[in-house]
Amino acid sequence: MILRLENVSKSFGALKVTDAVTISVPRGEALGIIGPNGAGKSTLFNLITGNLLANAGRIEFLGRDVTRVPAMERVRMGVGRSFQIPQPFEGLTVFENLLTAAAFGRGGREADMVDACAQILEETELLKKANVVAGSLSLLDRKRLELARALATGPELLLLDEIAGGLTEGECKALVATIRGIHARGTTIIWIEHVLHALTSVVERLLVLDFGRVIGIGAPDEIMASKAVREIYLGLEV
Amino acid sequence: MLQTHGLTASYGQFRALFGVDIAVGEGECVAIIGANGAGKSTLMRSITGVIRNEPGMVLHRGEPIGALSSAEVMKRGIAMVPEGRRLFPSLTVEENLLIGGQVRKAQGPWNLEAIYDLFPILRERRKNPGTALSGGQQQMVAIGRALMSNPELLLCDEISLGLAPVVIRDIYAALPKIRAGGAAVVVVEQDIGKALAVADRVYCMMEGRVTLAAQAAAVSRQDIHAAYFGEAA
Amino acid sequence: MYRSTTRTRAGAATAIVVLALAVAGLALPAVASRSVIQDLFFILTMLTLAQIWNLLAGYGGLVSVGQQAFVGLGAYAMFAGVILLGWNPVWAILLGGLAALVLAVPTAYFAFRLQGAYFAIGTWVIAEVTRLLIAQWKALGGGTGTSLPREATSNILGTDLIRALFSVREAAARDILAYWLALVLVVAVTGGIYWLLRSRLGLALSAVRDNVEAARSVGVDARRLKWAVFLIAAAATGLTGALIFLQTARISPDAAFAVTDWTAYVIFIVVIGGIGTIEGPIVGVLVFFVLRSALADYGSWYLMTLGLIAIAVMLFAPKGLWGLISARSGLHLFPVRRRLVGPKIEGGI
Amino acid sequence: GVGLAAPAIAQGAKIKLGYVSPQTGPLAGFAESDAYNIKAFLESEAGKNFDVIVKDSQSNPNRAAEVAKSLIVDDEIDLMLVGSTPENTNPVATTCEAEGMPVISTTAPWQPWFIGQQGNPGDPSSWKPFDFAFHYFWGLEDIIAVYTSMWKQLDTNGKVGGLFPNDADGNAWGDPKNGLKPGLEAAGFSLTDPGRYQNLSDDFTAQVNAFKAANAEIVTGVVIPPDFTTFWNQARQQGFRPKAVTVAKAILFPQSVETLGDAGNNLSSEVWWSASHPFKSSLTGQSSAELAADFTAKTGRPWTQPIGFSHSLFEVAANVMGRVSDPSDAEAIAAAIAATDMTTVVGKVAWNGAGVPPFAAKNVCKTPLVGGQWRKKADGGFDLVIVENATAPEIPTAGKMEALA
Amino acid sequence: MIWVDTLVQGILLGGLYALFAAGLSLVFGIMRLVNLAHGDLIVFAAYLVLMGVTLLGLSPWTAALVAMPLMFGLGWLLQTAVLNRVLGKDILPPLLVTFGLSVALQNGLLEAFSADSRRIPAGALEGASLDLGLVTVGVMPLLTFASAVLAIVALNGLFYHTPLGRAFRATSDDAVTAGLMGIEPKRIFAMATGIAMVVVTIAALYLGMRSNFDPAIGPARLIYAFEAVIIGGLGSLWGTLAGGVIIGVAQTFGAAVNPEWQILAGHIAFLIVMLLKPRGLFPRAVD
Ligand SMILES: Nc1ncnc2c1ncn2[C@@H]1O[C@H](COP(=O)(O)OP(=O)(O)OP(=O)(O)O)[C@@H](O)[C@H]1O
Ligand SMILES: Nc1ncnc2c1ncn2[C@@H]1O[C@H](COP(=O)(O)OP(=O)(O)OP(=O)(O)O)[C@@H](O)[C@H]1O
Ligand SMILES: [Mg+2]
Ligand SMILES: [Mg+2]
Repeated sequence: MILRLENVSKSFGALKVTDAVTISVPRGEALGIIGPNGAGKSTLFNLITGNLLANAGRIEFLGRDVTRVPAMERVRMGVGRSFQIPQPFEGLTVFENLLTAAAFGRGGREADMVDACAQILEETELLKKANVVAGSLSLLDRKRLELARALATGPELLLLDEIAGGLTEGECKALVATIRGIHARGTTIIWIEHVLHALTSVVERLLVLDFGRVIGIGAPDEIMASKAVREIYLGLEV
Repeated sequence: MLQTHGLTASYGQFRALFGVDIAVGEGECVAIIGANGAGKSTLMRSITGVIRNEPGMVLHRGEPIGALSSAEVMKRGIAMVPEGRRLFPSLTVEENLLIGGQVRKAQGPWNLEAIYDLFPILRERRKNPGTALSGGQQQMVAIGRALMSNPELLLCDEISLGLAPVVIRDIYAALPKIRAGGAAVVVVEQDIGKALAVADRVYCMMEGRVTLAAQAAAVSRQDIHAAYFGEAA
Repeated sequence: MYRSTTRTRAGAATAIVVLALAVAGLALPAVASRSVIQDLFFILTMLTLAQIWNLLAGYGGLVSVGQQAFVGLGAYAMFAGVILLGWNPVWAILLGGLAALVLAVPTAYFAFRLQGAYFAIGTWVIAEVTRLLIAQWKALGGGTGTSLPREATSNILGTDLIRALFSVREAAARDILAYWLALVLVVAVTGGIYWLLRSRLGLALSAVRDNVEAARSVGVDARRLKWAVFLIAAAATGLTGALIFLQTARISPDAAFAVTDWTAYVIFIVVIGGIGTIEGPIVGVLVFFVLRSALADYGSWYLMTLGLIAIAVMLFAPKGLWGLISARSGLHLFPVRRRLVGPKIEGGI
Repeated sequence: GVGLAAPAIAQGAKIKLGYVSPQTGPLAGFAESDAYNIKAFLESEAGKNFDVIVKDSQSNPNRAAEVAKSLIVDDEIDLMLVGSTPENTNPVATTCEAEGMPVISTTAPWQPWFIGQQGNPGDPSSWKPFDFAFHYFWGLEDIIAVYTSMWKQLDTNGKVGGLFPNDADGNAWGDPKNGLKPGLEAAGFSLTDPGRYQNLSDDFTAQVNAFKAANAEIVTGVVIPPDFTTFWNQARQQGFRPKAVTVAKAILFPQSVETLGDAGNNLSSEVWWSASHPFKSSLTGQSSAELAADFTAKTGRPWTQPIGFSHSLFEVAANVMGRVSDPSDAEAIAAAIAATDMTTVVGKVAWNGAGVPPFAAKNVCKTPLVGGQWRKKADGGFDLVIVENATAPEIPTAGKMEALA
Repeated sequence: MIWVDTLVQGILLGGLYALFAAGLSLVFGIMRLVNLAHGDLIVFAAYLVLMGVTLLGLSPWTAALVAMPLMFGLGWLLQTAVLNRVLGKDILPPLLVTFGLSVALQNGLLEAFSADSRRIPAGALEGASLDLGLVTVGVMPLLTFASAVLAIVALNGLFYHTPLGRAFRATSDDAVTAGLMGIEPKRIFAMATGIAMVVVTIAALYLGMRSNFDPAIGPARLIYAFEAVIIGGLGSLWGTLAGGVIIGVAQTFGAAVNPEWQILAGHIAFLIVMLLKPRGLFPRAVD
């Protein structure tokens, strides 16, 4: 198991956003997470990455208890993430964004990271814009940059938060191919996505979150077939 | 009554809206749907003057209001329930409500009592700080606060976000009563079913553009899926 | 196949000019009058303080209004080294840097608990406390202050050599020495900051400035970074303070811990020139010096003008004069941008 | 009349005097007569040979040192003059000493001036005389003599409370070995000194309580005006009513006393110069009274003590420069200063070591000091009446010391 | 006995500091504005009152009443013309602008009124005292303290029980959403600064009657005022009073040990509070 969550809970004041979540993710898996807005998906990511600290429960990464380990250390251990709302370093160029992530996420000399960064840029179709200031990117490129920057930290576990939202069909296909490639290289992936067909074409298991609780986990077909999930998720009466 | 004309908006160098045209008629209920980041909230902020634009990009009864401050827009009778509710933490529930009608005191059905009748739970909690309420109750306060000015147009940005289905039902149950008070309503929603149930017309947005404009009754799920996700379902 | 470079034509030109200026600066005492040397000393030391404050506030987001604590303590430590320990003043300057560094540790520990405006005021209070404590130090004159003894000022390391070299009087030789030290210091500090910004720490600083949460998520330790910047800045400020008061040869708590002289004017310089750039403080210090020379005889009118100019710059050119210049011309004399060079890349800065 | 047919003038170029004064800032009161005195000096017979370059220290010691240096280096002055409290004289004198520029300084008691410029003021064995810095004024021993004689005119228990701030003056006055304490004790008074406070303190309860506890009937000290007002109000509010309050600095200027209103009546202090000092200017021939009257006529302001000293600085400068042949010869000027022996509008000035301990004898010369008391006039203004002249009998008294109501 | 006296005098001194700080607290609480010119504005108001007394022959109290609307107007103008334009997330622009203002104001006053120290004459009140048995206290410090309490009660009433106060709190919480309520944050800010200047006038009255003032004394008082505000917690007016009292009492007790420790003790009290409670004693839920 690369990642284990045991009864992890998180509240903001009276609001319980993550409610005794228990999950195990084997190494190399691609896990999808779905759930309605505000279900606590992004919060779960924040707990795994250390951007938020859990109120209760235990988080293990690579067999080590990381429940109270700060975010920057978890990155160095191999937890990479993208943000749902892209958070580029706006004053830096795309390349510098990656370079920062590579230099600090992996820990190494800048000069040794250049080729790796260039390769990631190529893979995420950002190479052309390498020297453009991130603040001026379009939404699509920002999402690409989120992915690219997360990759640059050299993650063993990659957390993707809604990176396909708002992409056209073609863009989405390319993205799916990219993520498949990353997965194929052995990186464990957890992916929050509303664009279900994209998600289901990559992940092996699907987890449904509602009100901070896991209400279903299993093979995508099974989960998608369940009436409750469809109702909760799309709000459409089937 | 309200129209946008080629409305554009940016955050710094980042452009979030690309020429959006929508219209809301007197007493009408319009739904705006779209995925995360489609620009729905940005559209709402542009209409209410939180983001300022060229004067002519937003028209209210034919007058350009695109460059007005949010306070001036509000005084014209356009009230908003902002995304995330945004109650004032230092104010009690009652004060949160009162402040909504403090500046613009138009004639109309809505006052403190009427709001308490609409959402009775708030009467019990009126001395509590606004932020001590549950999410649904907070949403009720936010709606009540906007109603207090007796607006002619009410903009609701994701009023069901993060709420339990029962609570969502309660809140949506209030919408017809609000419309009965004479206000036109715009609801921004990701919950397509809910949106379609209340709206007369629907706009779907994607990446800062309107990708679908239709009568709610006439629209098919297919169309929505296409406009929402950018492809056939 | 790919490489990263920060080189630009303007940067290369700047490097050559700076090198030439530094060499010329070293040789200058041979031809320049004492008054020029003294003006330059003032400009160089203020520039050093401005660059340091710019590093703190412009790059590190640490808006300190308590830098006078480090100027003052550095200066007092230098005096203590000379008067109480009998050190040569030149070595005692290093003691000044060390003392400031030591003070910075508890200061950071305390002030980093505070945010924004609280941080600013917290640093100011610490500077006041330091001033009041130093004012109790009877061996260095308490609130009265003290002067460097004659035998110390006349035996400063290197002045004999300078006297022989330029055949000048002792006082002039001291000025030249102080000027050289100031030149070395300003080059070291500016160069150090430039180097820092081009190192990976520079990336980290920008990342933290843009978005702390995201910075943490790519492994940047924002806290350690702040500590590092604060400590470096304190030590360099202490050295500068010691050097300034070596040249003055007299110290008192009010002079050494003057918030106006060592922090307010420095902030004016940085902001008028343009915060967050290396060029800004250089422009700022020149403007400040010109204003001071032109208006100093008008007493209160000078200070009134300075205050009003600061307000005007904030209102009409919040990025300072250099901000105006570089926005128009796209010029960066000290480029820190890394560009990826290789096939299939367009644009570039 | 000083012999001014000196060779210096024959060279044609005017002699440049540098003058650092606090034209602005809290010390500006000391500089209020500068413009008047300099004008009078330049218009006098002797003044024709001089240029005076005035620089404003803005009451800031940093700035004082800086402008002093600029006068020496940029303006290439021949002689520096400075006055107006140790905050102003010390940085200038230190700079001049380091630069080898002769400087004549005044209007600061000599202890804070001399000891205050030593590296370690606490260690007398380390004190060194100066080569270029010369000072004339009085010292704490004179204060002690004048104050104790004033108090002896009253019927008191001899218990004195002291207010000494942590600044150059306060540290010198309050020093247990070299300050007021030993002298007062020798004269039969006991001093309660609660400790150094910071200037601009907002509360003096601790001092009032200490004085009450010691049953003090006299208050003395060297206090800046705002602090004195605060202290004096609090003392009265808290029921502390001494028989005599004799302080320096705070009630130097009539304006400061006027701000106290009725509470200013019969406060006493030392007097270094007044309109009734029986001395004449060597420059203009005016008597003290004429100088004071002329100042008031020309500026519309009442006379103040610094006027005489500001005037005398230029008298001494003219006298000294009249005795040197090469104005650019700093050593010669220093020697000429040391050899001065003249009478100015503030009294005799001669660096002959009279009344000064050996370590400072070379650089310090003393002028006479008497004691005065502020008396409220019918129109609300105040008169400074000289009530004590034991150490300078040539200066007449105009009344007797009176106890506070 | 001495300790009781020290405590009482410290509390009364705290009233003075709280009065200096009350206006600052209002402005700092509502718009996070670090006004470095606050001390100089107090001095400016003191000159205004003094002019009323000397030129118009008014009593200090009437002169202060006359000065209040003038100061309100000045505050309004200052906020609309200058400060509103630099308010934002970055604390540096307002810091710098108010510092520039402080320097300009100090030197402007110096030009206008010279460096002479002045005083607002209060006649017999200056030395008047009240014997309370255990301690003897001055009438003036008592009045100062009472005025501080009164000012804080009044501001509190305004803040918590009027529509304007509601608008203040709402704007302070979230200026954008306040705009959606029809409130113009900039007008609210101007109003707040105007009101703060009225309080400044009261502070100036006591500053000027209690001791001498000159154009340069503003900054020395400013730091205590800031400490009082921060100790109290952002936006808490009673907290500001508590903060003032803590500094005042720390100062008098420090001085009772040795006058050398007087001012230091006040600062150290501040540092200790900040170490224990970095957001002050009575912080608001949000800031
Ligand atoms: N820092 C915070 N403080 C208070 N409440 C928060 C905070 N972060 C999130 N929440 C609340 O927690 C709930 C879950 O938020 P979260 O962002 O995890 O949802 P999500 O499942 O990612 O939704 P979406 O699909 O919209 O991204 C929401 O109600 C949100 O308002
Ligand atoms: N303050 C801001 N600064 C920069 N970018 C922003 C800001 N607010 C929104 N954006 C960006 O603008 C785009 C449109 O955002 P908007 O909030 O209007 O979307 P939305 O349709 O309301 O989405 P959601 O359903 O998540 O509320 C998004 O890409 C978002 O990241
Ligand atoms: Mg999310
Ligand atoms: Mg939205």
